[in-house]
Amino acid sequence: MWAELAVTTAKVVVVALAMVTTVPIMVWVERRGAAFIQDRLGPNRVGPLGLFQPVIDVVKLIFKEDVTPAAANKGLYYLAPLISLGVAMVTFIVIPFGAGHDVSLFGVPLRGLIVAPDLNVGVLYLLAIGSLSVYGIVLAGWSSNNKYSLLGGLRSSAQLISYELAMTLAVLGVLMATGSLHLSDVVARQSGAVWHWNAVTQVIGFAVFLVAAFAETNRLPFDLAEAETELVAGYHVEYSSMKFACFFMAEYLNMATASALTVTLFFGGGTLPGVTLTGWLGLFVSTAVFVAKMCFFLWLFVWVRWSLPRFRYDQLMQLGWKGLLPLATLNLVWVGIAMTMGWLR
Amino acid sequence: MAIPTTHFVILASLLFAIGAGGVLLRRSGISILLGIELMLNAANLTLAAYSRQHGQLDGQVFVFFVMAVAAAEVAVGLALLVAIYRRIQSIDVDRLSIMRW
Amino acid sequence: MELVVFYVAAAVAVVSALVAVSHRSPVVNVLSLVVTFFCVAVNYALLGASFLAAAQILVYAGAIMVLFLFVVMLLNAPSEQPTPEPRPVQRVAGLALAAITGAGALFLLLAVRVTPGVAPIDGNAVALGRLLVGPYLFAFELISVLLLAALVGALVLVKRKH
Amino acid sequence: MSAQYIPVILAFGFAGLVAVTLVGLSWMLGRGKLRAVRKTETYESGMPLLDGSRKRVSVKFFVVAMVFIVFDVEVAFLLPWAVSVRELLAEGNKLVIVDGLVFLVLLSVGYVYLWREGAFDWSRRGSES
Repeated sequence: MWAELAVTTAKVVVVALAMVTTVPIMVWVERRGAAFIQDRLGPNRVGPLGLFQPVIDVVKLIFKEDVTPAAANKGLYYLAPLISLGVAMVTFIVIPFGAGHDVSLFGVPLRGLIVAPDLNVGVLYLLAIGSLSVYGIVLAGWSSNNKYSLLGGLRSSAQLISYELAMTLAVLGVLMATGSLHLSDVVARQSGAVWHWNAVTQVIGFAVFLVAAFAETNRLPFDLAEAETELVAGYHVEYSSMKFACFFMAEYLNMATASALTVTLFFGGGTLPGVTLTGWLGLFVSTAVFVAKMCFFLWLFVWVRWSLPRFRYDQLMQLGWKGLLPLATLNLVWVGIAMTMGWLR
Repeated sequence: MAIPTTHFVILASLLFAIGAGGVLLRRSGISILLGIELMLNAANLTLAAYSRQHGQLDGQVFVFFVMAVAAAEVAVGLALLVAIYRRIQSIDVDRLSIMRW
Repeated sequence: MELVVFYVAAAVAVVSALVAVSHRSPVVNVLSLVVTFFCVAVNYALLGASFLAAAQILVYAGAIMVLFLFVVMLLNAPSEQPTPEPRPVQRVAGLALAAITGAGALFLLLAVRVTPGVAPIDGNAVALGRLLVGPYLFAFELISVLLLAALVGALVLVKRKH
Repeated sequence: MSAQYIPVILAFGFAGLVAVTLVGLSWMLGRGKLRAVRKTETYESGMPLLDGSRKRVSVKFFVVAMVFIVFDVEVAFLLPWAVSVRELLAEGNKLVIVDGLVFLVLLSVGYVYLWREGAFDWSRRGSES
């Protein structure tokens, strides 16, 4: 009982801290990557290659003056960033980051590098809790008592809920092929060969999911929430110091979660086709493979951000409702037919 | 030890009473709809509790259907509120007397 | 252990439900109702209805209450002013209803003590899916008709007349 | 039965702890400095405020949220269906696909109606409120 609790706690802390660590790394990658794409230098003063820049930024943010607008609704104004960060930090517990079903720690079976292996709502937990992130944005926009914030918050939340539908429908296709809500089953079904990956068998679903993931994380080309030229900075205009950093961290955490989810759902998770390893070696290798695949998508987020221009809001909504939604439904129909015909494994 | 079904039913009855109070005593249309949602949830909780009591899943399926009905009700109810607001510039149901003569 | 979780969730649910129906600010009403629904989801989880718990959060907290919040902001609904004239009929009816349910709850508390006799069931998605396409197939299809009607009805109501 | 939720409780606790610590830290360390009144004014790119910020917004947002609710419930209903399809097909119940498709077709009637009514068009004139 206590040993199990200790192992679970350790998993929560290790995985959560690993996810949080991606934030400063991604901030650095993003700034250096942007500089690389735009043919300039980027941060290069603090530490080698400017590696310590994010650390210095965090220290600055913590010591920054904590301004609360006089017109704001105090309670909700403080609650909103907490909701955003909190939601971003609890969603990834159903994602299997690595194998290790035959490994035990202090006599307790590890059951894979996944925080909640038994949760029988599986990925539905992620979708349900993820749908709560709308509140952080709406409340931030409303409680700041600023018309730019309000408009940015409403826009952003309308965008989130629009793309959430397409995303969930794309996930449904994968769940249909798997027959289980557990993400470890989803990974197991894709093991063996590259053409078993859902990215191959459900190309449309994968495309829809990827586009929706960009929109869900509020990244360019869908960062309408903070379209600087029209809305100053969107729903967090009035936020500064660590409260602003909460939104910022939440965005990067969501990006990491979205990448991890894409890898799990469509790219075979931590499995390497043709390779079967067991024990601690299997655990380490599969985790490394998972992280490598994840890095690719994280880089894709950065790459796309600095390559594509922003959508117009009406184009965004039309893409979501008139483009992605029918495509996701089409994918569902395809999976259904393919399964009835026995084309899918 | 499993939690007795009674506990859930008592909680549900409390929530139902609070919701009903909200519906009867508030004048804002939004609050009335919120009260109705609360009452539906209380009923759902009872259904789920008795579903476990009898060891059958049918109660849970019913809860699921009630959720769909609640969603439909909210969509239409709030659309009504928006339409009313356009007409009388208020969502106070006491001021909604255009159907009276 | 489970009992502790239940008591905490129940207490939070009742308090936030009270706030939800009594607070003046509509935004606070909506938010505290979200808390209540979250606690109800915890109750579902305790009852072994794990799928319902997730669906409760997905549908109620993630969708329905967002619509409420949008409407509050859309109409810019002001805080409700204190009632100028008392409403005797409703007040009496409300008190009577509260008394009846309270008495019922008290009766349950004192008289009956039902513990689940049958082995607990697992309300997972596959089991529910089997019921939905099995005995409840007709209701399942009817739900989509209901949703269709709600969609069309709501759109007609908010549409501007030309 | 409830053991599966222990990680969830732990994760919620840890997330809450981290979030509150971060905000609390900057709240404590960021105090005690000069507090100018101008800083706490509502920010509008330095312009003096002309009007309030609580305005009625376009009814479009309501329409989007309303359509979202309906389709979200649709997805919630398709979920148990989708997850059980594999098992049911393995048992030889081929009609299960048709059940789901009928559900989808009925809703796509509503979808087509919305499309033709212009519920997805944000740029159309006269549809704002």
